[in-house]
Amino acid sequence: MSKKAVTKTRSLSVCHGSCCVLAGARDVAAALKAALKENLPGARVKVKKGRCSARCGGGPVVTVEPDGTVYTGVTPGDAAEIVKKHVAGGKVVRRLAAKAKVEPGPIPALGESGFFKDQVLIAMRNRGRIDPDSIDDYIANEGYLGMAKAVTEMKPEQIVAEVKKAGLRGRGGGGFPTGLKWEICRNSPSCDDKYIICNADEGDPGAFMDRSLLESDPHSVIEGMIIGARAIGATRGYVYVREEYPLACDRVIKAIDDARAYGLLGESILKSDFSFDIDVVRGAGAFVCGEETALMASIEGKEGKPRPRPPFPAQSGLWGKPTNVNNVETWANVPPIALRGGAWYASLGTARSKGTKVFSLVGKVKNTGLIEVPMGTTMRQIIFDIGGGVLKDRELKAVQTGGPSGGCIPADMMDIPVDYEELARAGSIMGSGGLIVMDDETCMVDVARYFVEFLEDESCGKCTPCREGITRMREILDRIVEGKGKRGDIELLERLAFTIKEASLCGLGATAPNPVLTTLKYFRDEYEAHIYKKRCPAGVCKALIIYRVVAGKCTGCQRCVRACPVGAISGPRSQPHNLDQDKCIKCGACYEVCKFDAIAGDAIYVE
Amino acid sequence: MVCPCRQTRKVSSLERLDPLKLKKLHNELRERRSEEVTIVIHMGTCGIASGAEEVLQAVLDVASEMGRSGVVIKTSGCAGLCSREPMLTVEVTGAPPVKYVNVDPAKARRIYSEHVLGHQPVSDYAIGVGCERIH
Amino acid sequence: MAERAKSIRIDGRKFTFRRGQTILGIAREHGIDIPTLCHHEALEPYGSCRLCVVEVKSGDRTRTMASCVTPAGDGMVVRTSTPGIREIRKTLIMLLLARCPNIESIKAMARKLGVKKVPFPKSDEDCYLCGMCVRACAEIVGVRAIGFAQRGHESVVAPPFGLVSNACIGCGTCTTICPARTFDLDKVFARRGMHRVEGKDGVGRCIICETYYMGG
Amino acid sequence: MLGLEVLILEQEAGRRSDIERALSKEGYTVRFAQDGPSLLAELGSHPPHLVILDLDLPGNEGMALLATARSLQPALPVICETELPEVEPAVEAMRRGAYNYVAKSGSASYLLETISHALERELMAVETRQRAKERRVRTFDDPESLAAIDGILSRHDYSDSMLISYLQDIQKDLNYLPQDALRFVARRLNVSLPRVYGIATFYKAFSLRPRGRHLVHVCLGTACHVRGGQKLLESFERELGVPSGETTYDDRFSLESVRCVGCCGLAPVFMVDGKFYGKMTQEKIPEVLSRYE
Repeated sequence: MSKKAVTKTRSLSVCHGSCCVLAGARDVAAALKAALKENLPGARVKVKKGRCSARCGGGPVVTVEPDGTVYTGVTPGDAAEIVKKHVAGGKVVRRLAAKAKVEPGPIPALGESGFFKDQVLIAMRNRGRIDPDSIDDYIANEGYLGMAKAVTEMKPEQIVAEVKKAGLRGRGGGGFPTGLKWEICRNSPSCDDKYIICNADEGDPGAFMDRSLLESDPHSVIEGMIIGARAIGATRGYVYVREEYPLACDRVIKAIDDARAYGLLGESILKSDFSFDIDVVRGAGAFVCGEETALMASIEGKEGKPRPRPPFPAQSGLWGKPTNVNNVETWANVPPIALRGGAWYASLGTARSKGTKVFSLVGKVKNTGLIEVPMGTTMRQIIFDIGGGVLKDRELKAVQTGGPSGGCIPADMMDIPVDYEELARAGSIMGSGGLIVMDDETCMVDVARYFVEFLEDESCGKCTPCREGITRMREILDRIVEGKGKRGDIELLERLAFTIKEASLCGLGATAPNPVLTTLKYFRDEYEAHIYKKRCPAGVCKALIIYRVVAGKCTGCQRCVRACPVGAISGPRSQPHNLDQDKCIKCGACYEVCKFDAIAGDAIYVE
Repeated sequence: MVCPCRQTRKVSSLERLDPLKLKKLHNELRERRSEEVTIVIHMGTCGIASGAEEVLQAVLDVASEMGRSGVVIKTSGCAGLCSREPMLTVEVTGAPPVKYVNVDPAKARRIYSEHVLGHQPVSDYAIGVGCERIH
Repeated sequence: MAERAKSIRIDGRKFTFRRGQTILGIAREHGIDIPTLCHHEALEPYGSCRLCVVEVKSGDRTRTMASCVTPAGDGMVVRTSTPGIREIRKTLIMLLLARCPNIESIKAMARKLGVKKVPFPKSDEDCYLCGMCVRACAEIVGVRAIGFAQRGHESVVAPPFGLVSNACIGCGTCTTICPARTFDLDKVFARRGMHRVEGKDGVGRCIICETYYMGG
Repeated sequence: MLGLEVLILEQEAGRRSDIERALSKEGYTVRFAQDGPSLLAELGSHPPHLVILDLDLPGNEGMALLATARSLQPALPVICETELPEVEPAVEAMRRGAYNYVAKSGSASYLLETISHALERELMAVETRQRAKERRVRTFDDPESLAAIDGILSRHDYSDSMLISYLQDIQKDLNYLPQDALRFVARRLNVSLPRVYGIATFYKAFSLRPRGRHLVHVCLGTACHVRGGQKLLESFERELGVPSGETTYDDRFSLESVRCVGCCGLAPVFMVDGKFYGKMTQEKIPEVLSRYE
């Protein structure tokens, strides 16, 4: 056969739906690659990881493109035949060809459109399929195989090397390379103990992937931690869970007990000489405990106040011992990396951000929920393809990412591929992955005020810039949304922002001004409208709007009359209602219930 | 609420495993497909908040009325699409799984009788067939 | 072979230092002034007022660090008074002055840093939460009779439940060390009828045994 | 309304019989006082549940009687009546502790409504006082309570690093953290009380005051905020009549806001006793609240 065989086949798409993967699709893909290399070296035929084609009963499924032949029930042993006969020879392998085409039924295939189409799962690989309380379910889905490999076949240095090769970065905020973090902690001298911690104090409002992961697949986090402990040389681990997440707490505790009973945790794991155990610690309601040093103080039974670094936790952490902290999603990514290797993981993603990221897609978007997409997916794809677009088809204004430490990305930047670097360039951060969609009814000054108030509430109060500065920022924003803003307020905000960012003791303070800075950067006109024109363009800020009945649209259904808590709306049935401005407290209840857009929240113009 | 499969599930001996036994257990569990139909109620926090417990109760009720031989009823965590919760998935062995959204007790009863027992997907409530792509 | 002495550069001058010394310690040793409000020689560094921030260049990273809690590193280049640092200090003292407009030490610091006007509404607190009293009680006296309560902007120094603390021995260290001189021992311990130790010059150090003792 | 006694001082015979008719129909027991001194005597011997007082008695006697009656029975609701309602005497009467001020020419149903509101408030006040009394009586330094707390502390070998966890468990049992309990914990673990107190006030989950029978948590996460969480909270404040962070006077609900409960997909969200209510509007609040007694 010639070295450069001319073949019409462009790609072999191996279905990577969970059913096919469970039936052995990965081995089939590997066999196809090998067969291509052996039989058609140099041919430009790709082996792709395909979406589910809804032939789940007969997996693994291979689709030859572009001719569209579908092979079902393929085994690795069939690979050579498919390559030789079909790819090189152009003849269909009758024995394997699907009996009939799948008729496009009334129910669309999950992988072909909508919410599930562009998602690729690694961290949430078992979602919706396994019973979180069943360790057997987890083991059936390759659970603890990565750990078994790491503990019995790999040296700790090798595990670290694989994680480094994977390019996995911390999924909780800063995006520090996980492998490097482990290495530093591993090399840190210690006379006896080292600790690892799973940070499940998911504080970013608008993000809930950690909760979901712990609730639906607690074993994957535990397995990740065991692998990490092996790599670092830790003897004890802690899962620090927010107390607002009682279900997650229960499920992790049950999972730990089950793992112990199987000998996967505790003394001599898998009958090896490696021992490691995990405890669960409940947080008590303090956002600042997401900060590593504050979190450790909290585990030690103290107030969650951060302490200066250095020394870093990797040198002197929990009880003064070297400690490694990673968040839930990071740990959940570890088992597949141990099982399949770093290169496998790094094959997804962008130049410096590898693998997938879980986002919580919420706010003013049609499909809300948790999504997992390869790094580099564009914001537009996420919001419009996966999210189905803005709620009520209103106009997209911005996307807030990264929680209170992050920023708002304006609608005209929706084509940026989402990864650590691009988000930072846009002035925001990845954070733990909250994506809050905002439409033209969201006031950006109000959003900035919201975050600043949040941080004021959550500041531990130790250092001056964070404690005093954030309060002052909130006061300024308060008067802006109340229509009492003054010339010079924006500059004062910027001055405070600079000082808080530079001089604060911990990450909470250092990133606290971000929501204000990004909204000032992209939506300065809204600030100016509030300060100089005394109007809120989005119709949110109470002091600057009035509600009124649009006579032409009001059908007189009386819903608003019933909803109004102060009896400000009146009028007989079937006639446009009256709204008494003197009584109105601007609670917006009428606006919420009106089905005919007959209540308008108008800006008060003072021009 | 206790997952209904916890009562029926045979807990494997829970002996301490070594690497070989773990692999063996994995293979056994993977092959274990005794029942004809599996119905999974997704019970993450969003699901429960949207009424997944009522749906589960409805499924258990209708199962005891109409029979549950060859049917595995189980729960899982979150399925991802919060805005369309409660969700459930029905998988008839040999056919692709079907995901249902915005399920309520009445819809659950119909899905049970038509899809679980009659093997005919209820297209009115389904969002899609097939499964999710994993890397 | 003798180890090469480790050195640091502060405002252009080169100094050698001992292991564990902070940037602030070295600077003060050589007469370089860095303003502080929560630092006390007798107490562990705390790093809360942030007035002592300096620009630290280490390797190719330049960062703003609190000099009282940052250990000196070999080859660090420190600048104690860049325009940015001065701006930060001014803003910080404005914030503190707005909180405590009537505390002498704050007013003096504001004068020193050239701050006259405060662009924020003033309140009238008598404590700026430097924590010296709390730390002195724990570190020097060793009884932990007072502590911080609440958090964030509502943080206060208080005995438990706002009542007399049983652990208090009435030594008066807290009142003497308080840089604001507002910690009113009489008020806090009135009900116990304990006398207070008069202290004039704060905590001093015994030149023979090197332990700290109450001044006065 | 059976068994509730209303004592009336009214100089006009016609009005007397009007009131008697209206009130008896509703099941109230009506008694009349002849004059000021006999009214005060009745208050001493057979205290009624409510007094209706004619303010038009000669020589401003009504106003004086009101003050004396209130000083004798501070909790007794008094409704004042007058022929010619004017602002100044009305203000004066309210200042002296009248529950309300009604015109004699007003409708009977308005009077009845006023009476029932006054009694309702009074009954609740009694109940609240009683509960407050019980609460004061219930201290947590009796051997039984201390043994229970000790049981919690022993779960982790009295290790002070588990302090936060102990406080969580104690609060779960007692609904809040009483002073006595904190003092006992400090003593038993041999840690300083300021540390225990500092932690109990630093972390949001802890309450040093008793809370209501049901806990309402309104989520103010970002997703809830942009979808109207703040409005939901304000609506609760109106509905329950207490600001966020407080407990209703009847101890039924405590209202608190919380920074994201991680149920963002269903925003806006609130929780009652840990049960989630998603995709909420202000309109649905009363119905949900009515499910909790």
